[in-house]
Amino acid sequence: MNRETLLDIYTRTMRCARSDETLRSLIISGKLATLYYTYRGQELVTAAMMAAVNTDDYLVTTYRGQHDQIAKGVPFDLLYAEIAGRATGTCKGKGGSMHITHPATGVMVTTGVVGSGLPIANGLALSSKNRKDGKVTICCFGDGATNIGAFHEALNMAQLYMLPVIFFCQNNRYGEHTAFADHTKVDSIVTRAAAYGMKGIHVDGNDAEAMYAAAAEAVEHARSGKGPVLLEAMCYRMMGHFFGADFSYMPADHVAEMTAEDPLPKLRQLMLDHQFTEAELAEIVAKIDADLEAATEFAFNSPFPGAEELRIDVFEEEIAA
Amino acid sequence: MNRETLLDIYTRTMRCARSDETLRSLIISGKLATLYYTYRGQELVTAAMMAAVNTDDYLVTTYRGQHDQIAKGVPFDLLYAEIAGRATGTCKGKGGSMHITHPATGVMVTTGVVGSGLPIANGLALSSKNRKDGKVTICCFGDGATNIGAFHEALNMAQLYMLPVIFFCQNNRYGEHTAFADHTKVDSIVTRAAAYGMKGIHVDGNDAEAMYAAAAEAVEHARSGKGPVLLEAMCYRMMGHFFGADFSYMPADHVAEMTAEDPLPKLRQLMLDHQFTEAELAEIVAKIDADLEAATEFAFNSPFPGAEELRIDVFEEEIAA
Amino acid sequence: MSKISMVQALNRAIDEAMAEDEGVILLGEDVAAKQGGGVFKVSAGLTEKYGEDRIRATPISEQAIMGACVGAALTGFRPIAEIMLMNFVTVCMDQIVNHAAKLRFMSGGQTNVPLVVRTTTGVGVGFGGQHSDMLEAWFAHVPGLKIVTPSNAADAQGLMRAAIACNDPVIFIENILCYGLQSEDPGPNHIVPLGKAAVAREGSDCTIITYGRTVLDALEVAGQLAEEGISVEVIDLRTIAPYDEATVLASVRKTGRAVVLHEAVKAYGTGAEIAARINEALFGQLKAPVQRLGGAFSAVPMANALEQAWIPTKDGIKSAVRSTMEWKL
Amino acid sequence: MSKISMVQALNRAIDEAMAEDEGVILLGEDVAAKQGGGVFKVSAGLTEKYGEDRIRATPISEQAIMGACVGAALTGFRPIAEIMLMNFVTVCMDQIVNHAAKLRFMSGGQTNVPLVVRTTTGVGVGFGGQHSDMLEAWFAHVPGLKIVTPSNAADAQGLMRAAIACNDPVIFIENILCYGLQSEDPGPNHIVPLGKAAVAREGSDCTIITYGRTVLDALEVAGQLAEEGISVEVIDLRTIAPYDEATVLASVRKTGRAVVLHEAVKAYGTGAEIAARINEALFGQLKAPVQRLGGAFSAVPMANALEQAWIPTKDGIKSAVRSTMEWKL
Ligand SMILES: Cc1ncc(C[n+]2csc(CCOP(=O)(O)OP(=O)(O)O)c2C)c(N)n1
Ligand SMILES: Cc1ncc(C[n+]2csc(CCOP(=O)(O)OP(=O)(O)O)c2C)c(N)n1
Ligand SMILES: [Mg+2]
Ligand SMILES: [Mg+2]
Repeated sequence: MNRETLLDIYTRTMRCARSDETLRSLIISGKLATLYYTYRGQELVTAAMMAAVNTDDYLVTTYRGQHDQIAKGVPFDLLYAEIAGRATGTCKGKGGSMHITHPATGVMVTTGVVGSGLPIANGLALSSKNRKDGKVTICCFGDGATNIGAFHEALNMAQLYMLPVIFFCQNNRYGEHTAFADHTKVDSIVTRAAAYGMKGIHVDGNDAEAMYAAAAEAVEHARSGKGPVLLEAMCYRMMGHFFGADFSYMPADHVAEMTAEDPLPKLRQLMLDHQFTEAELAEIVAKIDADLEAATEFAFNSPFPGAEELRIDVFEEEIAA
Repeated sequence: MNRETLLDIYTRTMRCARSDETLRSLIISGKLATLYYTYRGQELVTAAMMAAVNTDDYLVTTYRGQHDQIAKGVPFDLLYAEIAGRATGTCKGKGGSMHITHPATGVMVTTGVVGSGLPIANGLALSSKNRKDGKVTICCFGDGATNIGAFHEALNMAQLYMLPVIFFCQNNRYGEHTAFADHTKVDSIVTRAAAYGMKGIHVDGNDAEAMYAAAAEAVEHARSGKGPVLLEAMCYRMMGHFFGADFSYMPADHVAEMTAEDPLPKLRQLMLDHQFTEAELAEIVAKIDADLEAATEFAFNSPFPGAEELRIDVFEEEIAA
Repeated sequence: MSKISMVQALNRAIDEAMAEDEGVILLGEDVAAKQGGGVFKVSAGLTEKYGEDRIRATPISEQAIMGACVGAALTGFRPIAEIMLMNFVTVCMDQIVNHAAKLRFMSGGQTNVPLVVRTTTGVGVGFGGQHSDMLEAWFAHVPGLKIVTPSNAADAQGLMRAAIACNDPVIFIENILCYGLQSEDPGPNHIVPLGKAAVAREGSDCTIITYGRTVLDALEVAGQLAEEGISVEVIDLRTIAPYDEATVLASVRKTGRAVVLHEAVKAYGTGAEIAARINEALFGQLKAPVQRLGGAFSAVPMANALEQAWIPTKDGIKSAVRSTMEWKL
Repeated sequence: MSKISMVQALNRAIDEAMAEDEGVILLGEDVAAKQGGGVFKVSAGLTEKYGEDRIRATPISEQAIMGACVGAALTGFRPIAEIMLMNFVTVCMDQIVNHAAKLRFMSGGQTNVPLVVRTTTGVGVGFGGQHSDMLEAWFAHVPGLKIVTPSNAADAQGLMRAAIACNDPVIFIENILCYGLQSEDPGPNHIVPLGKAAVAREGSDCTIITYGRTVLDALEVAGQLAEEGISVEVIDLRTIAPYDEATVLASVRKTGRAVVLHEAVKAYGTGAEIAARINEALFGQLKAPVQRLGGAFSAVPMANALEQAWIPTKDGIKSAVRSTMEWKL
């Protein structure tokens, strides 16, 4: 991997990581009251993926997809205002963190219903195929989502139509309180690609180089018209299902084992190995932190949406009062 | 295969075949007005399967499952009365041919919604597993049904819980007007078993011996606690989606090719090879025809259900008039 | 004047829209030429004209159909999703209700879903409990959806054009029994705006408010009652949502009496909302209580004898109007 | 007297039923001990007592959950299916509506489905558009289903016992905001029959008909209005289906005024049916039009400022009662 790409991945990763810390501390301090699905442990997989696509490629993600949105490029200020329920947010505060949309960076849908993003991703990809606009669609979801019907229907249709879509399973080994081995009998999700005649790629998502190579391979495949890809990146949800939730059901020894695989220190080491200096890395983080501080300020200084917004955006026409 | 089993399969097959002819001629002659999904070409697969199970094993089937019901043992008279919308039918005329239920022969659900039988079959099998009653559940469905979400959810759950259920895909190579190759990119449905870590069996459903062996193997597996099985029997829907429907979309040469595989003449030859005489076979058919005639008479001489039936069986308590 | 059937009318409307806008695409089971142009032939001939990229036969995967249409719509396509029979919306309600209906609102207006969900249903053809339901009341309860129910071929054509042109999701409900119905041919490029009810017959004594196939029953009953000296006005809503309250209230204000009629189960059906609104608006001005007629409170039975008893009959409609006329406190 | 929370009350009812009948089983995401006994802890402690064969944590597969429960119910089990949040019924409506609700009827009474579908929802916790919907009106429109909506812990316990004992499918709707609510402990083996509304507060001027969480709002408003000299009777339906029309009509006959209140979207909500029925039964006897209060006509917004404006407020309820009192033709 060249230094430029590595730097790109590092920057995206740290934008995710620093934002996660910021939001968690805003919640802990009581400044922000919201349901927040931390992606601690999954920063790298999405940073590497988004480094492999273009800003105008489409993205569909989930309630846990704040890292996907950040890595794709959604500006912190609009994101934070949305999470804080302000009129200046991406969605005027109507959607909230579970429903971020930001077409300018390709973020078309963020869904709170498990598995529902996959069929929609097909539609975005079908649009690209019919228009021949060369875009690929990235659809993020978790391991738990692979047991729901929509997953199956979407993968079969995508392969049948040879759609330029990447089904990007971030296998963090838990679906809410249920461990991977307790929700299916297959050892890896990628096994299921064969059930559709689809290309499958399995990768250690904590290994930046492998992860980027896998992402690039998937993107090349989809973009060049060879059809969809099921890409499974192994990672770990290092905290509970949402921030603040109990996770005592996660065996302590397994948590410890997986913590040793934490992608952040590993990536940091990789940067140093590639002759980035401590000072360079600190500067990147400082810049991100400044952005986050500005975004926080922007959000909290923004107005709340007014009640008339309940009559707007239901239909194209405003509903009469 | 021993002669006794062969005779059993032949009898079940001919009960299906003769009933199909009877119903088709009743419809042609205008005596019966109903939507009828002929299973012409699929008689043998189900006869062999039902010969491998017990009367009290559970069955879940579809709108096209009249052969499954007959092979399982539903009496012609109750079946015909139901199809004719009479109060004496299995379901008092309320269900009709798409919704035959007959618990005495294990026929628990007949559904008109593609794929919906599979999750329900799991429930029957779960009941058997918890009760340790030793029953297996046979769930019949078509090739087209394997692309719907319920299929996926059901197979994953069945394997996870190690349920005694056989997912019996009668692959007749069409889902309504859509050919097998046009609804999925996999060459065989049984490929999908691996996506759940499930045992899969693929068989030529027009070969009585192979079909019976496959059925017996599946039943042994499920009944002995080794978990569910996905059994795919290749066959052919020799007519349109429902009787009377246009099927000009089915390429004539393919129809001809598949007609050469018609299980009925092949089974007849097998019987003769096993030293059954023409006279013996004729006698079996004559007996079936007599039963069918009696059933037809019973049905047409039965009363229609009265309007008060709309208030009965909605809930346990009758609804007040 | 020449005639056109509802199937032809729908086909023409889709054809016109596809010719006009490359973004109009159609997805559904068996809809392409290879499959004979749809089980009810509504899309016959379109693949030949517009190709398989725009007319896509799908696997039996209603969630995938609906999701693909939602996704394509988000990028500016105007997809038409065909759900073969209305009962099958039960396997894809999530895509319709949680996504198609809400994405404009949840995105703060950044995206929208110009999607038409075509589906058909109807009681009276012996399709039984899982193939006959009328579920429009569910959709009417969901903010963000529009609902169309044509009663005749000309309206079907005009409403379909309006539905495809609409920038929000539309549930377009056809009735199997009406496919063969002939109307006077409205000619090409006929458009009937959403949200405008039709006064299908004028009258002065009692208003029947209905939509879809039962408009025909209402008109027939109105004709018969005229002979008894009862003058019935028949309102064909054409779209359930938006609901044309102005037309309904103007009529009921005039007649002072209302009967709301639909094929769907009466309890908690759209008739409840319509009756409640009439009562709210015209409290103290009605000559009789608003009556509601709808399907019986059971699954739709298969046996013809029962099915006919399930559905509101013309005799039932007649006696509802008569008892409304004769009503005394 | 000691107190019990709604979560404890539900847990106790299920515990009692499981102890009594081996056929009572529970399926749902995260419900077993290994997962901490459910996301809301309603099934805490049950796996330890009854084992993993009877408390089954499931994959995220609502169709499979519901289907497994339907199938087991057909053989005499009394399954409880937990659907984590009500919006997720949209992925398994087919199993509930086409199967659970209809199998008794379609089989001519040969089989039945003694199933309880537990689910929860509620507006006011910032869960946004896809996690807050109240969809009881959909189910009320489906013949064959019963619908329970407890407003307090004691009722939750008693209604859950009745629901599990019922030989037909029951949709049991909990409200997230009520889980912590404390009631006086009704003690063990408390049963509240389905189909019986409670007069939660007696009054003589105006009846508020409601169910679930909004019963609390209605009671609070009734207390405040009493100080203004307005005597409000509050009916807690407890079960939406069967609907206890006798209790409602007796009250409205007495007060002559009615306000129907629910958290669900007002348009085409259950309030429409209730209002329509009151109008049908008491036409000419009401002192004012029946008023309806419900959620706004939009998806539930996430921003707290908007969410609070979406839901019927206590002030809104108060002014509805007042305007009903002051109503003049
Ligand atoms: C259809 C549906 N069922 C249940 C839920 C509740 N739920 C929210 S997240 C979640 C776990 C999802 O696990 P996974 O797909 O692995 O994603 P992760 O949360 O690990 O990112 C569940 C069960 C839901 N949102 N949608
Ligand atoms: C959910 C759903 N979608 C669509 C239909 C309409 N439909 C009825 S049968 C059928 C084809 C089913 O094909 P297959 O599963 O191969 O069974 P076969 O008819 O060949 O026995 C379709 C699409 C349905 N009944 N249910
Ligand atoms: Mg996960
Ligand atoms: Mg088939």
